[in-house]
Amino acid sequence: MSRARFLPAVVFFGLLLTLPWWLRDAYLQQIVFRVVIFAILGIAWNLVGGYAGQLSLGHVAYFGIGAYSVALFHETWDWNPWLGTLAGVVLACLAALLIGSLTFRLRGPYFVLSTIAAAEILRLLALNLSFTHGAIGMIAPGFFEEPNGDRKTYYAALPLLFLAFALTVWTHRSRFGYYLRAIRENEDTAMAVGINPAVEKLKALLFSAALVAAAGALYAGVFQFIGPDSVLAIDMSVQMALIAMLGGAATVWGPIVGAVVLTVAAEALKTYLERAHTFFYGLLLVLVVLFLPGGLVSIAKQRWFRRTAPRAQAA
Amino acid sequence: MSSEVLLEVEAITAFYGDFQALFGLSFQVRTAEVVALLGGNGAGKTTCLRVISGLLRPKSGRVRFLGQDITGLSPAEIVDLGIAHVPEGRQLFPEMSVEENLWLGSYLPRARKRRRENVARMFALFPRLAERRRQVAGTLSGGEQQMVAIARGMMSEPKLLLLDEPSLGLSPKLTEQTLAAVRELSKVVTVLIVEQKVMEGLEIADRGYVIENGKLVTEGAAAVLVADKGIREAYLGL
Amino acid sequence: MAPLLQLKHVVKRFGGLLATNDVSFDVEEGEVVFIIGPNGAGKTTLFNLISGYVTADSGEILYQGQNIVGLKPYQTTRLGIGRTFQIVKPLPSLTVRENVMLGSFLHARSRAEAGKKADEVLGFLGLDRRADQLASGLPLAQRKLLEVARALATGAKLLLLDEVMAGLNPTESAEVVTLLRKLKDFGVTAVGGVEHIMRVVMALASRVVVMDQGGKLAEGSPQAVVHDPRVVEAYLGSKYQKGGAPP
Amino acid sequence: MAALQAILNGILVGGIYALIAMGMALVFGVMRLVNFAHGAFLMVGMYVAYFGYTLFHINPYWGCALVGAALFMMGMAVYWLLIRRVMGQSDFLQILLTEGIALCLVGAAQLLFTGDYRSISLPLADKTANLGPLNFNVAYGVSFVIAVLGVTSMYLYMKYTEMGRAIRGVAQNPGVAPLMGIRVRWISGISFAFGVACAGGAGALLLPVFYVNPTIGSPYNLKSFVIVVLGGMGSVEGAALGGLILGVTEGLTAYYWSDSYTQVVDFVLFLAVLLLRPQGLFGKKAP
Repeated sequence: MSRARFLPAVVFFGLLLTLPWWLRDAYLQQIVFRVVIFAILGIAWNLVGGYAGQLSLGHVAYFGIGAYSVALFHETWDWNPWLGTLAGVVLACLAALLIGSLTFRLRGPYFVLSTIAAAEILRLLALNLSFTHGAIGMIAPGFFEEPNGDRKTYYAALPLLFLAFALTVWTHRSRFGYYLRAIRENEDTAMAVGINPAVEKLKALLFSAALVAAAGALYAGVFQFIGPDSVLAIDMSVQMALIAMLGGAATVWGPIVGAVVLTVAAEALKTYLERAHTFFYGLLLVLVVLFLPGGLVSIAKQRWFRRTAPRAQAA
Repeated sequence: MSSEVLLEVEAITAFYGDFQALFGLSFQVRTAEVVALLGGNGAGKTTCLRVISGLLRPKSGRVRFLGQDITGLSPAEIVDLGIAHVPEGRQLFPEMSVEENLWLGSYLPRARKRRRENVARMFALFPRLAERRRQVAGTLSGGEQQMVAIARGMMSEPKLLLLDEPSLGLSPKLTEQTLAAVRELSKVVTVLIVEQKVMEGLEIADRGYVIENGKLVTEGAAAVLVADKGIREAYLGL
Repeated sequence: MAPLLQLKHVVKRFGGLLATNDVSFDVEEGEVVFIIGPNGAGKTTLFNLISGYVTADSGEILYQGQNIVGLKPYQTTRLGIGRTFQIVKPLPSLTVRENVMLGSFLHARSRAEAGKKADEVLGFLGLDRRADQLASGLPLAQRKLLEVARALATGAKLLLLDEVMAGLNPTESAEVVTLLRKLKDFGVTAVGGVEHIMRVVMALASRVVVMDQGGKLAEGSPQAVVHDPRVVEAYLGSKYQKGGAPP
Repeated sequence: MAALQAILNGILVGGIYALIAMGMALVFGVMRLVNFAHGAFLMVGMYVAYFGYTLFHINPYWGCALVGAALFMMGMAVYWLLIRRVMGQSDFLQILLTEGIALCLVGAAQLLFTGDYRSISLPLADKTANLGPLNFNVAYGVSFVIAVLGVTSMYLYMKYTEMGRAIRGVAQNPGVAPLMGIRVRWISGISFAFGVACAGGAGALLLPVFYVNPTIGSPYNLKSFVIVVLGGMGSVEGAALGGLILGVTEGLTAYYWSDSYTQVVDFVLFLAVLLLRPQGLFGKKAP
């Protein structure tokens, strides 16, 4: 039984690992790469937005910090992108400490608005400061030289996805995860069992910010060109939330399912409607909220329960 | 005394979530009566008033008013038919003046017509409110707030007034004054009153019903209930 | 030996309202004390003060001799003060055992140890048959017990039970009382709060503290308290004595 | 003197901000709903005014009333179709729903009108008038006056009409309002529609002085949050005052520092108020 639980994960990561051998189309490979990045983002958001129930719509801040670190440290001190990534993760954690300790004191819409404000401050600074080159953006170094730079970057991204996934599995089953869920349901009850909500939320945000920053650094390394409107746009924060919600918030597989569905659907639509991206995301968000607040995973779960429920009763 | 049945509550059961608050409760109120609903806290008195005024939909059972089935009607429709509910804890519009609170009491087109006369009538009944007509309701004392709440209820020109714990948190003297005002009002309107202070409540009532755990325990004329030991039991659990 | 819990002249204001007005009383280890009082008497505020959800304006609250005024709720929990809430809120997506484990994690080194402690508490409260059921499926009475179980699992020495009987029918309250009576064997001192004076509570409590409008009205044995004229007045109104039935 | 000029510029913009934020405050006050689509409705208002002008030669100054009416209807429709379904649900879902609506509106505008910047050129827009030693753009001046008229009439409507009283009643005590015969859902719908109309009308007033494109709304969305928080969430009068304060702050920031940092200052101010004085600058303590 317990071994069977890991089967989907083994299959999933097996497929991803062997992908370059059975999926040779460069365009499709690129889509898979995007799925991987989005899945990391969704998983990271899910820790804070799903498990801890803190609807952050400012997560793009950490993405931007990761991306800009790679570019900035390369430009100023000629650091290689790996070092830049490390610096980005550290900086994002520091930013998370600051932003988190301020914003987690607020609840409900006040919290959401404050996360947006924090991310917007960063975007506006990147847009207006001289050393970030404003709206023009920056050139970021690639992680690998050609040939096969893309494939190598893909293999660099996979461990990160695996790390994020493992972190979620651990969270789902560990004391930490139970604590986060308790905080999500009711902070007063959480405190009554000895949980310090501020500390646990901050922990979740630190994990989350580190992952998002690493993903941002990867993004910079792959696209090699970043600007305030690509790596600090509020739309991306919404997208992270959408990925997790679409798949199923506070579930292990939700963000991955969400990333696959969203990316594939967006690509499929792209062929027909060049400019319909925003509309499509909006519509999806509305539909998920109204008809599927538990996400796609909840459908599968319901089915499974319906099938197994009578048996469980008989036993 | 008129024998026309004004309100008829028939075997209502009501739930909050999966918690059952009322278990098939039935009683009647006749025109021009003052009827008291008695019972300890959590007995289901407030729930019963909420069902009558349409704030809570009963799971089963019927509420009839003037012979018409009003179960499941919206609160707005029920006020329009002539039932005013003065909820527990006053529940004023805290940032509006006393006068504005009364105006909102006559929000229904039917009641708007005689708004000025009715405000004047209420100010005559509660002279203290006339002095404070422009004062913001949230800054009034507890007793004054209770007066506003009752007056606001009367502004819709009801045939039946539901009063929930008008003496809650009031000193004995203020309780007496408030209930004296209710007695005055009972000359023009039928009253169903929930009152924790049993003797005070029964003093102004014609009849009473004692509820415990959402069920009817005893009923009878107020004078009889006053001497009933069952009441003490229902409240003190002895 | 010093009492487990001591309140000394505790005062709490909300705006102009004196929610707690100079309240003092002691709770000895192993006692079952009930705080009773009508709606709005200040019982929940008292529990919030002891468990740290609100901070007293003045006065002292001593737990095992230590002044705990100003501690946060999670800190009082860690000291051994457990509490339940008037409105029960288990985590619906977790099983009963997992809900209790939320409490037992506090002093457990591992998940397995937390599970063991949870099972022990569930067994004690007779909820073990429900352990693997989702908490959302429990009926109200058992959700209340689950709330007690979670508090017990934190290793509480002092248990504050806010309106633990509210919404239960007489049979269910009797069952809860039977369990509360066993708490002493579990090494737990209980302070319960109820609005309504109930036969079951009277039978259970070693001592009763009566609150009215924020202040302590009376304190003593259950029998003495319900015959106290001030208590009768608080519950039934001032006229009950004069015109009223003989006790 | 230049600082005074900056303040005057700020006040002129602030009048329009006040109108925008008032709509958001109304919706929050009555429904406890933070409308993340507020800025998107402003954008829609700008487009309606734009096409009203280019196709039917409707001057946006008097056309803003028409735009407001059109957006009122739109707000009603959105309320009954979508918003109503999440009332009473978690903040989380409400916020995501309104954000989704915002994206739909922005996306629809992109599809229909492309991302191009469009503007109209009223003859007024080039004129400058003097106020003592200070001067101001006439188009801004006219927009300011109309916005102030809008704010004032809204205020008077809330204060003195039957419907306005009912709206305030629901905002102050939604639990007891039904017992007065007030249909709370209907009032919520009206309030939402009024809020949307404020945003749309303000959009029409911005058109003579600004470009319109599909994403123009999002900074206003955030600005109105800032203002509503400044004024105390849900306080309509507070929002009006907050609008002026934000306008002046921006004017002064632009003068003493740089135009590009106005929004940074907005958000810093916003965070500071949220953390230090969550009831707003003028609000009483939250109950």
